[in-house]
Amino acid sequence: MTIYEVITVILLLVGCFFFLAGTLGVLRFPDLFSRLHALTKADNLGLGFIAAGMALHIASPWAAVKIFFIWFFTLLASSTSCYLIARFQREQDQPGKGKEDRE
Amino acid sequence: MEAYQIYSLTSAVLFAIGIGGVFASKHFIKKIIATIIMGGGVFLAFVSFAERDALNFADPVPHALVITGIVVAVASGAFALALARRIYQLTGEESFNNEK
Amino acid sequence: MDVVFIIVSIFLLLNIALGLFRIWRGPTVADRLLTTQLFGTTGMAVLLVLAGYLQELTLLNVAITFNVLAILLVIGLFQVWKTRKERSDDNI
Amino acid sequence: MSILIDGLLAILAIYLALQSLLAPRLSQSVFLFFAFGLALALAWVRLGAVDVAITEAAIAAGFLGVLFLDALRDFSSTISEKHNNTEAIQSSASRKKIKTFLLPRLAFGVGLGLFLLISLEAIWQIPQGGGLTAAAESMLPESGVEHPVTAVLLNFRAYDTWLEIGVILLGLLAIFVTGGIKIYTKPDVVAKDPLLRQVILFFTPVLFLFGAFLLYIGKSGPGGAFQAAVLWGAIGILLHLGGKPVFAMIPRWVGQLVLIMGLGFFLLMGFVFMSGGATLFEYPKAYAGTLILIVETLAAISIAAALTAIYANLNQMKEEPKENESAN
Repeated sequence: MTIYEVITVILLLVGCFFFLAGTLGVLRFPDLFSRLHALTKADNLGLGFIAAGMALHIASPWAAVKIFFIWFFTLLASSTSCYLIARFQREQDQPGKGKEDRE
Repeated sequence: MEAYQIYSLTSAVLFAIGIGGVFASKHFIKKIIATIIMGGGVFLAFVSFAERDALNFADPVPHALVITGIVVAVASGAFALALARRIYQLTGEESFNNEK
Repeated sequence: MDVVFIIVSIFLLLNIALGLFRIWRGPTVADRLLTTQLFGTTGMAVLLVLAGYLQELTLLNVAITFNVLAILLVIGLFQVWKTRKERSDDNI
Repeated sequence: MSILIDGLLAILAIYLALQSLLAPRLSQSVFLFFAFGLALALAWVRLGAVDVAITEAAIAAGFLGVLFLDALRDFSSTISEKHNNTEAIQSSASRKKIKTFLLPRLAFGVGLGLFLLISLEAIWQIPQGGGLTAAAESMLPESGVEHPVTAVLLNFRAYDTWLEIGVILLGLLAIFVTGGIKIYTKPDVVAKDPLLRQVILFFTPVLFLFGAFLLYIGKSGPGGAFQAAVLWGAIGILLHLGGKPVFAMIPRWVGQLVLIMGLGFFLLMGFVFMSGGATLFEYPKAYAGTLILIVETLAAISIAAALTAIYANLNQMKEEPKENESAN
């Protein structure tokens, strides 16, 4: 096992940890905004770590550029949708209280 | 058990789910989704047999057919959506109400 | 090395499966949307890991396609909400 | 060991399909359907069909997704299925009615189970035919491209691809007929939001470049005309949503020309070479690669235009009855 492989495995495990944290946050956090927080931050960080690990493993510059762009686009899309979801929820909550538990 | 066997069994289950959904669900959109799931089952069967018949590479003919099939599914799905929305606009119905 | 990749991808798929609870439970529409976001990010990670495992660089193109088109969904979503709000029908 | 991934993926796909049909609310079932598309794309990656995976990604994440989301604007939110059922049960006061309500349901379940068993059996017993891999492999050098799927799509079975473009156009025409041909008005909902405008500005060139990349890479690897077309179609949709409806801005005949360009050039080329003694869609070997690239580009532009037009037309649908009402 070379040093690169060790680093790859460590990066992957860290990424997995953040994904687990994100999922647990989505499942356990009490309200929408904290869930959004858990999801869009922890998961994207986890994806970043996994992307770094895979870029190291694949070890081709062209692939590394592509992987970086994958991460970057995911960041863009998920931050935009996070903003939209949060704003939507806030606008919904403003007019009256107690709408959160509507089923 | 090979990977393609798992997927070919899955394809049969998906097709059955789709066909059940077409008959059992009432809302138009769900019916459309059910047809697309049915199509997905068929495509999965094709691709899994392509994997079975692979030599140096997987059999390209089913792959090409599946790509064509997906396009056709998109066109028909879009048309079905247009019809459903038009019916909703004109009558306010969201499903076929034959019982009444 | 391969075992690590397999374990990681299984772990990520299990993450997706766990996230399904939230789609089911809700309680608000926004929660469900957010969970689809989770699927997207996790699916991307699975694709990356599989690309390394199978040594198939073309999988990166699949991931980029997903990514680039995700923005379309986001904007489509925005339009849905706007129209719903105009009709004062805030429950998607 | 890697069989575990496949098993998990299969269970996930089945579960998502089932849930997207059983979910009580429309939005739920649409979002679960997106997730189902993702699971299918992963399954195709596992089966080694990267072309199909890219197509599925483009369709599930992009075009069909946005069409379904757009349809969500129309229908009322709470799906009435559950509602209807309880109503039906309540209204049928007598037991007899409930019985007649249950019996077809039972028969349906049994029938579906039988059908599932039969199809499982049939799938399990499909004989090993060997497929066409060897044939495709032996003909590959003559096709002008290096990627077998592209060779099949655009050379060996070119008429399929030709008709595929035709089917998309047919779908567009059918949608025109359904909703009436409209002049594309300016939707300014998205354009007002500054963030979304920036996002659109950023993603338009990215989509174009990546589409062109996929188109070009189709010669030697997974990718090709249809995948590129969906990405370019996404540009049209984004512009439409951002307040710049493409079809309203160009002259009508240009739009129509763009729509039929792929189909027309494909057929024209087929006839030209047919007059030289070849069969339909048989290219001269020396130029096959270049010709395929040209055909693919034109086809991609046509399909992209058709997809944009489909979306734009469906997106306008909501507005029409209001005008009718005010006119009445």
